[in-house]
Amino acid sequence: MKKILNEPFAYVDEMLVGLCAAHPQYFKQIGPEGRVIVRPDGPVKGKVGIVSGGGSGHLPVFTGYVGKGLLDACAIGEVFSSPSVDQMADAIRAANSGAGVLRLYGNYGGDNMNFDMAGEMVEMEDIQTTTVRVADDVASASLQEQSKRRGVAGLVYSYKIAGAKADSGANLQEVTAVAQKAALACRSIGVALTPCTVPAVGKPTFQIGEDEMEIGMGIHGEPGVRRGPLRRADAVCEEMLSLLLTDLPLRSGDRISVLVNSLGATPPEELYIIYRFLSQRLADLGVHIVMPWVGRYATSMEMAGLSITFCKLDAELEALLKAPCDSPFLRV
Amino acid sequence: MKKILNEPFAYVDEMLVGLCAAHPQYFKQIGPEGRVIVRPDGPVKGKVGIVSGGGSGHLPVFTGYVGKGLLDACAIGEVFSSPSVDQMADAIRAANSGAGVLRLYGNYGGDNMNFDMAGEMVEMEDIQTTTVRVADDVASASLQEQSKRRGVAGLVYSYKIAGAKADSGANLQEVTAVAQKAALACRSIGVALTPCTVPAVGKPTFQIGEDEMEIGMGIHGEPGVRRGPLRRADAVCEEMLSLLLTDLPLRSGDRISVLVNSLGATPPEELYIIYRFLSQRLADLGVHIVMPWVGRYATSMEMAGLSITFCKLDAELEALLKAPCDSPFLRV
Amino acid sequence: METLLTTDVLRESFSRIVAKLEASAEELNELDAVLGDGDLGVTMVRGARSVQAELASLPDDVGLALLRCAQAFTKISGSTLGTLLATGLMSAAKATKGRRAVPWSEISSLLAGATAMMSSRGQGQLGDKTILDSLDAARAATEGLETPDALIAAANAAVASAIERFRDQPSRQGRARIFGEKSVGQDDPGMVAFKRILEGLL
Amino acid sequence: METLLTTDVLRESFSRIVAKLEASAEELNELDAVLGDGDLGVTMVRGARSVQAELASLPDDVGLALLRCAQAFTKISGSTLGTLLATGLMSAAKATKGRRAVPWSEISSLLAGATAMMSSRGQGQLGDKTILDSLDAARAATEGLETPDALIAAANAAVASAIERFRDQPSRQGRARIFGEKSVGQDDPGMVAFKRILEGLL
Ligand SMILES: Nc1ncnc2c1ncn2[C@@H]1O[C@H](COP(=O)(O)OP(=O)(O)O)[C@@H](O)[C@H]1O
Ligand SMILES: Nc1ncnc2c1ncn2[C@@H]1O[C@H](COP(=O)(O)OP(=O)(O)O)[C@@H](O)[C@H]1O
Ligand SMILES: [Mg+2]
Ligand SMILES: [Mg+2]
Ligand SMILES: [Mg+2]
Ligand SMILES: [Mg+2]
Repeated sequence: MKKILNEPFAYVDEMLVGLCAAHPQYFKQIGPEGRVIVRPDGPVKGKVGIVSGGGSGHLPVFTGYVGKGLLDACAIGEVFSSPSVDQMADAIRAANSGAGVLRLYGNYGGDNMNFDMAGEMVEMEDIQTTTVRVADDVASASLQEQSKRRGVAGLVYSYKIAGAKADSGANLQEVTAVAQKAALACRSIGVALTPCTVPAVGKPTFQIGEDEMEIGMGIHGEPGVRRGPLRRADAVCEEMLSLLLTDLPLRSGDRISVLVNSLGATPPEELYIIYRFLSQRLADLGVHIVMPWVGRYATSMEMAGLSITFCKLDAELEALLKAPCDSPFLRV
Repeated sequence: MKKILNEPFAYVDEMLVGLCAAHPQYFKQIGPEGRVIVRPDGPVKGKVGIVSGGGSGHLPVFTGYVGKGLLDACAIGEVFSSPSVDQMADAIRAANSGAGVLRLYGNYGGDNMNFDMAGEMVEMEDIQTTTVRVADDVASASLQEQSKRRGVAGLVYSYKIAGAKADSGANLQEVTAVAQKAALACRSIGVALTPCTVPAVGKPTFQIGEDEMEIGMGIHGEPGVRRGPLRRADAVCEEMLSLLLTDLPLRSGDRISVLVNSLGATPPEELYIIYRFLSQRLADLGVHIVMPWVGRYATSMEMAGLSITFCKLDAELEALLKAPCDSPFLRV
Repeated sequence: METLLTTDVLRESFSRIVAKLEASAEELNELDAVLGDGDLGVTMVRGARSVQAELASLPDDVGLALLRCAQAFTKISGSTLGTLLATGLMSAAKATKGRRAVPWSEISSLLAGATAMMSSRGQGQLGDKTILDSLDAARAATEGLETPDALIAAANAAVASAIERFRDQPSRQGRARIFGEKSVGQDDPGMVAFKRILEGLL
Repeated sequence: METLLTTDVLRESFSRIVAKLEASAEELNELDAVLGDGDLGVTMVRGARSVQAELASLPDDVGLALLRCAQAFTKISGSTLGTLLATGLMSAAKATKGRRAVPWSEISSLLAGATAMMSSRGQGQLGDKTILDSLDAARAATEGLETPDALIAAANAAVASAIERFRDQPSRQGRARIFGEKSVGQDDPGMVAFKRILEGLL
């Protein structure tokens, strides 16, 4: 895959400079390496802070979701690598206005360890913190081992819902509880068609045949549940749908939000072809779709493929999902 | 390139069904073939209507820009093919609330002919119409033959500015004049890294070497101005910048908006790397950037590459650019 | 054939043209695949079928009948030649509106009017190696002729030699233009399409 | 070596470790390229240099000195072993805080504490074929020993044989885990990294 870049090792730093230059009213770089992105108007007095973080290469995840009604700060690592403990601690400090900080991020070994450690560091400074790890990828472990699942696009629902709760003036325990509830309400499944290339590595993250797809592959190329010939859109969608429904049975009358997410190169035209089938199937089941999202929400640079996320709603989650938020990548 | 679709010939129809299902509050399909997309709340009483149209495969162009403060209706053809005269005429009729309709579209032979003919058809029904063709691609003809240039991402500025003018209660002549002014204020240049595949054709639109780029290539793969080895981001940007500045000289104190647009597969990370350099260079020239856009605004499905558009502003254009608009793909 | 051009004649002529175009679809697609996007056969067949669906209900006014045929072409989507043919039919419709019979001697001037309007619609010139050059050859050859048989025979021969004459020139219009010198030696698909239409009338 | 573990001893020991890790960077990168993402040498060198920058200004309190070393590791970004080593150092820091001299006989229990905290941090178990298995081998071999020379020699030998013992087992943790049976026959990069650290002290 071809890329437009300068030094591969400057990829993340140059990207962040451009991001903040393009949206100065939304994003500000802080910290010794500029690897912490914060709201320029933060920390918001009296509000519970929400921080996230992880490797680069997934825009809008993670930094793109810093904004009103979403995240307060974000630590961002090299492509597909965890930020450092110090960067995470700086993000927590920047998000703290005294009401405590929720660490809300995807379930990956490196991020878990570093965020835990960052939490221990700031505890010594009397900053109260909590953790919610999003683990929504049904392909990555069984329902019995739900907490071992990878975190993928479901993250966006947790950001949105926890962000709205924090904006409402809720305290740290309340924000944490609803973030956890949102995280547990989400299920995702992906299908990958092509790999992507980490700039500093220079070769594709995996190999796949010209006519093959892999159902359940992770956003860093982690092995999925089935590799086989690329099938018709409706058949691919049906297979993904059945994996989701096995994990999260839906009944007539249920209300869910749906995210049809491109992994990068897959254009919106194809996402809408998938959404057409998906929305018809859910309507047949009597399931009501609330505020669907179709687009690029959690990506792997130029990887082709898509993911589908269900977020099962109750009245509280639905109200928070519909509350206003504002970032260049997500506005409600 | 791999695609997620069912029948290649159903690509556009299925895509439109999905688009309208996902955003029913924004988009409604009308017409015998469902190839006209309108605002569900249109036509807006007393407001000048604005219609556009063209081939599919460029989302958000064209249909994605139907919305408040933007387009009222849009006729949409097969991938990379003009809609029919009748579809365009239906779009004009749907946009007309009695105040007349501006046909605002990109300069391509087929679209020109069909929109002209559609205009003649609706004239017999006493609908007053005008035409503005956006011709912003500096690579496609010399400045002396400006009206022969292809219309590319500059279209988005004309939509935004004309849409705001129409929302302000201006009459057809005023909306047409400002749309024309916006069209002439825009210059674009693209660089393509990979081709895309029209579903019904099934093979790439062109061939290009593994390490090559083509500066100035059109969004349907029309030949550009220079093909050569892929260079560093800053060098690519400098070459594009110099083509733009030759055509549209900028002075210290000038105010412009800038659109750094992915042709599809190129991820936002790379766009921000380009924006970083571009914004620094413009700052060096003393040029002030107003409301930059960085993202996917006018695409060619999964083509890799990007385009840069400058829109030179005066007080009127700047105010209209900043006025509110609302579609799932563009909100101000 | 009748001594005057009436809606009945149009009806019968279009039926034969439709049949001929159906038979030529593959050939026209292939020609267009070399110099364009390979859809010309599809365009012609879809346009012809759209006209055919109107034939039974065509009005007796020749002009209004031609208008309906033009509108049938505007319904099908988007290839250049479909729109140009609709334009040409519209021109003939305007010239014959209000009449139930048109003398054959007017055919040449109807072709001239259609060619002019198509040229203005598509910004194409004579000599660009497009369907316009077929039409103009037919116009020149049919000037002064007064019977349908003579007209068709003359037009056919003239278009055949126009195709030969243009074969070794480059295309200067439409998608074929970007092929530049590579279009030399290739017949223009639009010129050939008009030849097949005439052959349908033979 | 001195008879007690002091900040001066730490300073001198870390300097030698840094030199050894610089020399081993290529080897560790290559080992990690086989079973992971090939950055382990880079991680160790960057971590070591970050510690080195602190050496001159380390406080005399051994615990606080170790804390500063741990913090130096948390500054460098993001590979697993960097964070785990910071965790281990932090554990030792807590156990020695407030003391300017620590008897060598405590080393074994400091290793035990570090291993436990690293295991809880990374959710890794003994037997997973990770650096934890190197640490545990060193802990077992150093129990009851009271001089630095004896400690280092015993640890070195124990870790060497642990590496041999685990070579033919599959990796069960970290990036290497997804290679499953393919990791059999390959030495775990983290286990080897700890061996190089000990060699620096020889
Ligand atoms: N501007 C033009 N003026 C006149 N004829 C044209 C023009 N452009 C194309 N043609 C004719 O149309 C033919 C191609 O028709 P068609 O396949 O419908 O075009 P496309 O698929 O490129 O829209 C050409 O062979 C040529 O004869
Ligand atoms: N969960 C874990 N617990 C203990 N040690 C681990 C764990 N994961 C990895 N390791 C050790 O870390 C080494 C790899 O370190 P490093 O290259 O920094 O990891 P990565 O690049 O995958 O983040 C492995 O060889 C192993 O010894
Ligand atoms: Mg064609
Ligand atoms: Mg065509
Ligand atoms: Mg590694
Ligand atoms: Mg690593």
